[in-house]
Amino acid sequence: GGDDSGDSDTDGGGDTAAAKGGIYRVGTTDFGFNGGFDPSGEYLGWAWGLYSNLLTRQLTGYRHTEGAAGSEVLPDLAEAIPEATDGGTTWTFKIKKGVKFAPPVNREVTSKDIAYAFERIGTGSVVAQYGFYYNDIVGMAEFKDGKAKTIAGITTPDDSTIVFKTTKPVGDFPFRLAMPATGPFPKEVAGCFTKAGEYGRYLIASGPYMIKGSDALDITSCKTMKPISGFNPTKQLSLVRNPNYDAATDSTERREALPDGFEFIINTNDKDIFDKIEAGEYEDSVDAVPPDVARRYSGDDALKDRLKGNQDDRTNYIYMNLAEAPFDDVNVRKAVNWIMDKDALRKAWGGPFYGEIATHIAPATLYPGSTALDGYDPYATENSAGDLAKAQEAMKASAYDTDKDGVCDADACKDVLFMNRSIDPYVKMTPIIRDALGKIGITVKVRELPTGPAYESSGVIANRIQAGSNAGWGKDYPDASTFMVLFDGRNILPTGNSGYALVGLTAAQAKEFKIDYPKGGVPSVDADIDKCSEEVGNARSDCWAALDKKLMEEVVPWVPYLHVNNTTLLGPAVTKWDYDQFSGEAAYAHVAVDPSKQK
Amino acid sequence: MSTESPAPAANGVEPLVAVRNLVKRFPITRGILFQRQIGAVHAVEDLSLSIAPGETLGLVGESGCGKSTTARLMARLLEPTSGSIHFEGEDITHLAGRAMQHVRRRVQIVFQDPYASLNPRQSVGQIIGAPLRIHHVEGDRRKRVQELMEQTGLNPEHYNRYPHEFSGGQRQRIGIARALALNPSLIVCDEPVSALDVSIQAQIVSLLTDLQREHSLTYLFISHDLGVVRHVSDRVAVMYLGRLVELTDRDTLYENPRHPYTAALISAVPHGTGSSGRRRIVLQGDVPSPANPPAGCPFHPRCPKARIISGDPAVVPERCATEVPQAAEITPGHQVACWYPLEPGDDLIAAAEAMAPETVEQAEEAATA
Amino acid sequence: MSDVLLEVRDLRVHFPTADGVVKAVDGVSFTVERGHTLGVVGESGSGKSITFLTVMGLINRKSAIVSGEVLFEGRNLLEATNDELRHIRGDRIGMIFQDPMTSMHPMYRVGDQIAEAILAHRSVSKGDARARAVEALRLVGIPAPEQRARQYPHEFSGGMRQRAMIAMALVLDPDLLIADEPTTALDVTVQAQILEVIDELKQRLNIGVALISHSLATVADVSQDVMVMYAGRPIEQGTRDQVFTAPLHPYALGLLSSVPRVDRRVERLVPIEGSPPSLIHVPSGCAFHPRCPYRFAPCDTERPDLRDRGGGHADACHLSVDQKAANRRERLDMQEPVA
Amino acid sequence: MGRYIIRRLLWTVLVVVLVTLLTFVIFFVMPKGDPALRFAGKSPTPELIQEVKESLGLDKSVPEQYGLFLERLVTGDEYGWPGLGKSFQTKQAVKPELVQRAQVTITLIIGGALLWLAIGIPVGVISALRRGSALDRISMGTALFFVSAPVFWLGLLSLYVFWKKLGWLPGTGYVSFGSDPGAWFSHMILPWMVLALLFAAIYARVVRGNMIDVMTEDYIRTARAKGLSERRIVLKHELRTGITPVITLLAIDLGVLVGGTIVTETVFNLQGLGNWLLVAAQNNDLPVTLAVTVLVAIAVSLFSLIADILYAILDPRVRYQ
Amino acid sequence: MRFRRDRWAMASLVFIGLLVILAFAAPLIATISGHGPNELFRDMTDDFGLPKGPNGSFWFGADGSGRDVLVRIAYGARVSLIVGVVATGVAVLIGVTLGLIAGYRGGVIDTLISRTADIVLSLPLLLFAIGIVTACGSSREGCFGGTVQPGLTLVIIVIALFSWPYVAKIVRGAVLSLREREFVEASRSVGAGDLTIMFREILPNLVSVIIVYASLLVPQNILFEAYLSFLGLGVPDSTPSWGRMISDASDIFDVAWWLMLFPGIFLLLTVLAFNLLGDGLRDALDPKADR
Ligand SMILES: Nc1ncnc2c1ncn2[C@@H]1O[C@H](COP(=O)(O)OP(=O)(O)OP(=O)(O)O)[C@@H](O)[C@H]1O
Ligand SMILES: Nc1ncnc2c1ncn2[C@@H]1O[C@H](COP(=O)(O)OP(=O)(O)OP(=O)(O)O)[C@@H](O)[C@H]1O
Ligand SMILES: [Mg+2]
Ligand SMILES: [Mg+2]
Repeated sequence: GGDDSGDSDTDGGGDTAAAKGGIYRVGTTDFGFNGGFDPSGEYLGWAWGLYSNLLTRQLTGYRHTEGAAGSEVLPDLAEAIPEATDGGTTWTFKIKKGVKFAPPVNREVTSKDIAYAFERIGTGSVVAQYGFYYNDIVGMAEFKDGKAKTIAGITTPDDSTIVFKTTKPVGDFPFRLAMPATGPFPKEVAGCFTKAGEYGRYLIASGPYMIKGSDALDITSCKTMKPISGFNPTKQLSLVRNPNYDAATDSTERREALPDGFEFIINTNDKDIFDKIEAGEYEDSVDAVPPDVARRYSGDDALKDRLKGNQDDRTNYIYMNLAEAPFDDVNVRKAVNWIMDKDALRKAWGGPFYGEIATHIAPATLYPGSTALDGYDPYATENSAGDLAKAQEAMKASAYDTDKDGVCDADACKDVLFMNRSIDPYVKMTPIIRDALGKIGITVKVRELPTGPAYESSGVIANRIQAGSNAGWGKDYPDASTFMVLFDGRNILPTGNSGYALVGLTAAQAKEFKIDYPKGGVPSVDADIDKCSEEVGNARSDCWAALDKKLMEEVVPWVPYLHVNNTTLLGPAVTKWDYDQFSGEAAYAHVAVDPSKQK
Repeated sequence: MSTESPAPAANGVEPLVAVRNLVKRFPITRGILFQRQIGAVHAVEDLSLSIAPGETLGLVGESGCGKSTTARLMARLLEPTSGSIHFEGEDITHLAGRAMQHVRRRVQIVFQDPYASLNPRQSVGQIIGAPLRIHHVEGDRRKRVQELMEQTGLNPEHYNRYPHEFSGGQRQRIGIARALALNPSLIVCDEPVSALDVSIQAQIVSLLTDLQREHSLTYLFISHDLGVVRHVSDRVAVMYLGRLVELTDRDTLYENPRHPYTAALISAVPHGTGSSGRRRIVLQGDVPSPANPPAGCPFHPRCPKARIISGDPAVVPERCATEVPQAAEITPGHQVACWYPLEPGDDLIAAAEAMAPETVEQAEEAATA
Repeated sequence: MSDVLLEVRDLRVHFPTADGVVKAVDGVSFTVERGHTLGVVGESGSGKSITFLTVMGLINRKSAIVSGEVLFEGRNLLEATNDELRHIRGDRIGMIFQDPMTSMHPMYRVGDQIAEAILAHRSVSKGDARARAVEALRLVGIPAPEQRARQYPHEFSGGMRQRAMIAMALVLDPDLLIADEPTTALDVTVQAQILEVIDELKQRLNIGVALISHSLATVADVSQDVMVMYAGRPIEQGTRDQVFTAPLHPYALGLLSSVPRVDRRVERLVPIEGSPPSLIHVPSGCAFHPRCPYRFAPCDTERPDLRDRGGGHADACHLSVDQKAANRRERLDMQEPVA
Repeated sequence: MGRYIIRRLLWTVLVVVLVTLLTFVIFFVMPKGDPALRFAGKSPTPELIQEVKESLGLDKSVPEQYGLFLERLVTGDEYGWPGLGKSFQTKQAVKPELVQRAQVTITLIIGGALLWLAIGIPVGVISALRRGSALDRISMGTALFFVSAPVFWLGLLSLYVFWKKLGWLPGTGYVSFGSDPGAWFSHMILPWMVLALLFAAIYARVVRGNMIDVMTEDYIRTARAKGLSERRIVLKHELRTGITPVITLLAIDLGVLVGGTIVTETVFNLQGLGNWLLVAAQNNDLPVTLAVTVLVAIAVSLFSLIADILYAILDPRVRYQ
Repeated sequence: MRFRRDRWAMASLVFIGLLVILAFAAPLIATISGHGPNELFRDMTDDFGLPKGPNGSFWFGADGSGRDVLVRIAYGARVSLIVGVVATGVAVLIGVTLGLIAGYRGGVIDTLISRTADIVLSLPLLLFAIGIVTACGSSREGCFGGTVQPGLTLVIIVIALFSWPYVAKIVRGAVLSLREREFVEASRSVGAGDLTIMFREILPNLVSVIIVYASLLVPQNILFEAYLSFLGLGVPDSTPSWGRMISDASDIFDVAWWLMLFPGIFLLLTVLAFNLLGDGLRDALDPKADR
């Protein structure tokens, strides 16, 4: 990915060698935590990066680097990633010795602390937002329902051993164990906080850094604990070195831990953040680089190197509701794919620096070892600007074009309810989409809502949103399955639905949700998903890639238009920087600053 | 006290209109969401009087004594708190609907302020024609209006003009024309000349008296100008703080008032004789607030006669301070509401001079405490 | 012996407006003597207030054209500087106005408002000024003046407020008091009180008073000299007895015969016909001629001058004195009491 | 007076109840989406949604939720009194944040108010005194200009000029006074100015109108007749009545502005109540929305009460009624 | 007539006239320039999607989607005028009716109406605007039982909903004093009913008050629409609105000044013109309030 970007793992533009020390400061307009920074529930990619790079260690982990190397799962807390036994259903992990929790807990991490993480996942009040990844563990359901006091499928024969049993083979289980919810939680602290998000302000580190002031936490009882001072959710998150971190239990391949500390500062003024980075007052930002800044830097050879754009394993797409006319006709959906000016849409985002034009569902990085999608573009048009002739050809095949002139003339194409967000850059796409669809006779009635309400509204089936461009999807871990869940008909929910295209909707479901079921039915790929889920290795990638193609050519639920880049501007004091493919943000484990250049 | 049938008017014929024990209190309210009553303005208290057909009853009194309220009650523009109003022998106190519409045709009112009583957005024709329209009077409305304009001394060609194009006196003529439109029998004139220039007043007064003669109208004529009242009225009623204090034929009232207040009022009016050295009864203090009237006789805190009776400028007789005197006939046709009506030889001037403002204030405080 | 305090000579006050020049005062001359009350009568808009506001220097000289002479103890106030005028106002000439409700500042205590007048002219302490204010209130017959001084105007009744105004005007012992319709807004019985107070103070302090009113009767009762104004000009001047018993001008006669009387009943009122003139388009000749029942040839062209008809009794009318006497007899006869 | 104040406070309570009820209806009953979804991850299961709902208290019926909200407001919750709960979004207690945000907004309002009073009143007074003069016409023209200029546009324009082009001022955002008084001041100047110009314009017009009315009052003529100096007449007599309504106007404006600086805060990136409300409302963060609404409703009612009390204190006519 | 002599008011009237012409002639401007209001010109944005400034055929430059700012400003005049006038009209209609009833009937009805107005005035309006716009935009059928769809109508409704109390309060106050005027009593004394009095006697006397306040409300409501659009809550994107244009500029005003400047100037001048007109009308119709 990211070939428009500078090469990522080079030095950040300075010629000083990377050295320890200094404080790495990052500006952000808003932390945006959706789970209160409690790893059990927090589902924000950037937060995952913080845990995995700096704060907590899971059984497995990543190199925290760019590209394919960064997508490979490695042991972290575990001594090694074991082979699954019992036909792929039993996983026995050995935990490294000498990994200690940060002060004030100060004790060694044991298998019980991992087991406790799963108990938290199974505790409803904690609201583990991605807990469904662990539903295949034996006894999880019983534990959740309160029918069992422990999770039968997780056992800890001794302090350094933990055994997982799953109900069926789960090929990507090691990936799932790299997610922060599975990290060690010291029950003496975390046990006090079992409501959603509460633990975030008492997070006890097991990685190289800890929240500043966590050593002052009084853990004698639940009552005496006051939020750790280094974390103010509306102002700042400060990290300092964890004195109990022993680099010997880790490797510099995973974590170099060069700066003496990190400061993540909320500065609501986007322009000010980038002014500060330019001036050397910040090193980095969480927010995307505004196009005007990118334009200025990329046009200046001296500054070019400080501008980074990296593939974020995200796809932004326009979805079409397969249960609603006119999108119940695959030819209409194909015509939309043909007509859409993807280049213009990308321009709305800021142009090539902001990502690669998407030609299929999941980004290529999620198909490691597969070449099936190399150069794949079933709706290739010149400059990706759309092709009226091809679109009209497709439209002619549709029942909604009665006079077969390539322009939809049915009522169904009038006033199509189209959802979008009310913020930049989404609002800038609206006129482009309107313009493109207009050419094939589809007129849209666009609803622009704030991000949250837009999602919520699209997720309510009864709202019968016909299409929308308010959507984007990112991986949870480097496996295409994390995209394909969107097309699993069994996941469709009356509210809170995330597969807006309703692929796999059955007549029974339609009745239950009180919507009309289209005469031609709705295609399903459930069987394909089940098949691929069980595969491992390259075969797994090939299987998913085939499904991706099938979706693009036969089902056509989306117009994928952009694999969005993570864009970064580095301050003059950054001496080393890398991109973390796992979290889609800076690889904080590998950055370094030169304090003498800081302001 | 009989309340069954209206009392006959002074000359013994059946009165055109009679009010009995009329009371009107305006609530004083306070509140944000819901209004609570925290007191009442005693605008009219226990008022009884009647007017014979063709008669003019003058009503005088100081500002705020309830004259206009009485007028509005008689014209049924206000609902009385209690008491009754009989008109042409019929009890109209609580009439409504069609029956009331009929009464409306017979009773009309002329207002004090010729500027406020005409709608500035309507032409003269609309204003005078409104009663005809509302009561669906048949016939050529325009012609009738112009007739009325001529009768009241207006140029009928000004039919389409608006009130602001007329002078004060002409406006009052418009108001009178409107009142005449439905051929009423009773016209309540609430200070019809007070707002007019001195040189114009006589024009209106003359017009009213001429019209009375032509149309055999009955007037309730309200004014605080005792001269005008004397000029137009057959009988005169004097009010003080919502109550009737004296009622008799005009000459008796002006020449031989029996109520100390009436005497003081008449004496206070500049006579314009040019004879200096005329001594006046100068009452001390102001009319008390009708929201908190004194106990007993409402006039007693300022009353010089009360001091004559008690013999001490600072003391009033017990009875005056505690009991309300009812209007009673002391001679035929002469009603006075006073425990100690004036007798010949009472030197009110001296008594009033002996009273210090302080004593009035003290008496008032004692009476309203 | 006459002791002239104020002499006004040929005063003219014209307001240029968009619709034309308003000749609010157009040639007024009179004198006010110490110990005398000059009554000024005229209908609304006849220029009474403007005349005396000009005397006080309270007319905005930017919006008015003023000419003539206002001699106060021999000094022409029209030529005085603002500062000189300020020292005369309040100190040497006091003025009270028609509406006591609006003539006092609603947000300051009555005593303070009076004291303020003292402090503006005398260098005394605030305490002394307050004490004198209380005395002044006592002088005009306000009960419990110490407490009253600490109250606000709205806590006073109308009559008391007018008394307080008088106290304010007289607290510095001025030589001249101008009272512009001081009783119009008041009740009859209270009017009597106020006139009494003014009259008593005039005698006690031996000051000159100019009393403005539109009621002939009011003026007749308390003044020694009378001036009747019509359309910005005096049309009759004389002593009270001259004007009331033998009015010369048809307008004055009309006023007397059209106002009903309290002391006796007249069979018929003789109204003055028509309505007051506009001050922008003042009728040519005698301004009263369109309403005058006795008008004849020269009335609509020649403006009559104010002429002394003997004994200081002057009027502005073309009619002969005899003619006037005849008219008077005719009119006032009708006013004789009916049997 | 005491009873009056108590009644007004009760009215305030009613307003708070009604306004929050309305908020509930608009944000909860009317939309078809479910705020719980945003915290249930990307691919929620029905159970997870249920859990989120429970954790946010959304599992109960709307009337029940509203009742609970009122109850907590009155009796307090785990974060103390008054119970404002925790934000859906940040999972943090609302109250401390409310206090912080309120400080920003109050800084903005107070600074702005001082500025607009300092500009608006003298301009209004002088315009009235020199009515019709060139000065009057120029200042009233300017006032009308600022009354008509959209705040956000003026804000952006001033940022463009003073921040981007001239570089005199440091741009947007809020710096707390405690951390750097200089930066606090330089960050607030533009917001103060932009807010103040609009109000200064309004106040100048109001003051001028009042003064012109007052100047024709009879009691001013009386003051002249007493022989007072012009200076004293203007300063003591005219100003007193001319400005009294302004003070009550000010109290009302201050109350309304507590929730009414959304646009200014947005343009200048001030993390105040308005900005918070905007973001919370857009994200269906109900506890925050409600907390701010409650505060705003209370502020408006209280300040209008203060306005009335001030009026009574300043105007003796009202005091004794 | 006083109004004619008011030079500024006359100038405003002329400006508003021109604006109306501009609004009507918007398609003409589009035709002449050859740029439709929603037509996208690829070459008017650069590689970073940033708009290009004024040039020979794009006098006011382009916006972030490559649309002609001048043409959009012309179309935007329609929105401002429609919203300003229609929303004010609706607000006046509601306000006059309720104010008339409250003032004339008094008592509980008055209390109810006045308090409702108070509460509406104490609401943080934008909050409710956000809530309503969001709620109405989230599904197919809109809101209030499907009667209201997002867009111009909703914006007008929201604005009217929040601006009627001003009118109602003014009208109520005026009615309260008119009700006490003797001509009302005179009318009642000749037997006129409540409706006659309200509509034939009182309402005509309110006309100038209403005209004056309506003319002062129009600019406020134009601004209100701009505020809503600025916050992303206004009319749909296909309808150009000045507020939304300025909002679009707010992120890039330092590199695309024309996007902020031109719509802003039009907005300012329009509001200014209506304010001047309102002031002029007030001076002309209500000489008492001569200031
Ligand atoms: N609608 C009303 N509500 C409350 N109080 C009223 C109302 N109308 C009159 N009053 C009060 O009732 C009392 C009598 O008023 P009314 O108008 O009858 O007096 P009046 O004798 O006509 O006085 P004036 O000579 O001033 O016209 C006054 O104190 C007045 O304030
Ligand atoms: N500033 C002014 N500009 C134009 N005309 C004025 C001005 N001031 C007063 N006038 C006019 O001058 C005339 C005389 O006014 P003035 O107040 O002296 O009358 P008045 O005799 O005192 O009447 P009233 O009895 O009503 O008090 C009136 O017609 C008035 O309209
Ligand atoms: Mg009356
Ligand atoms: Mg006067």
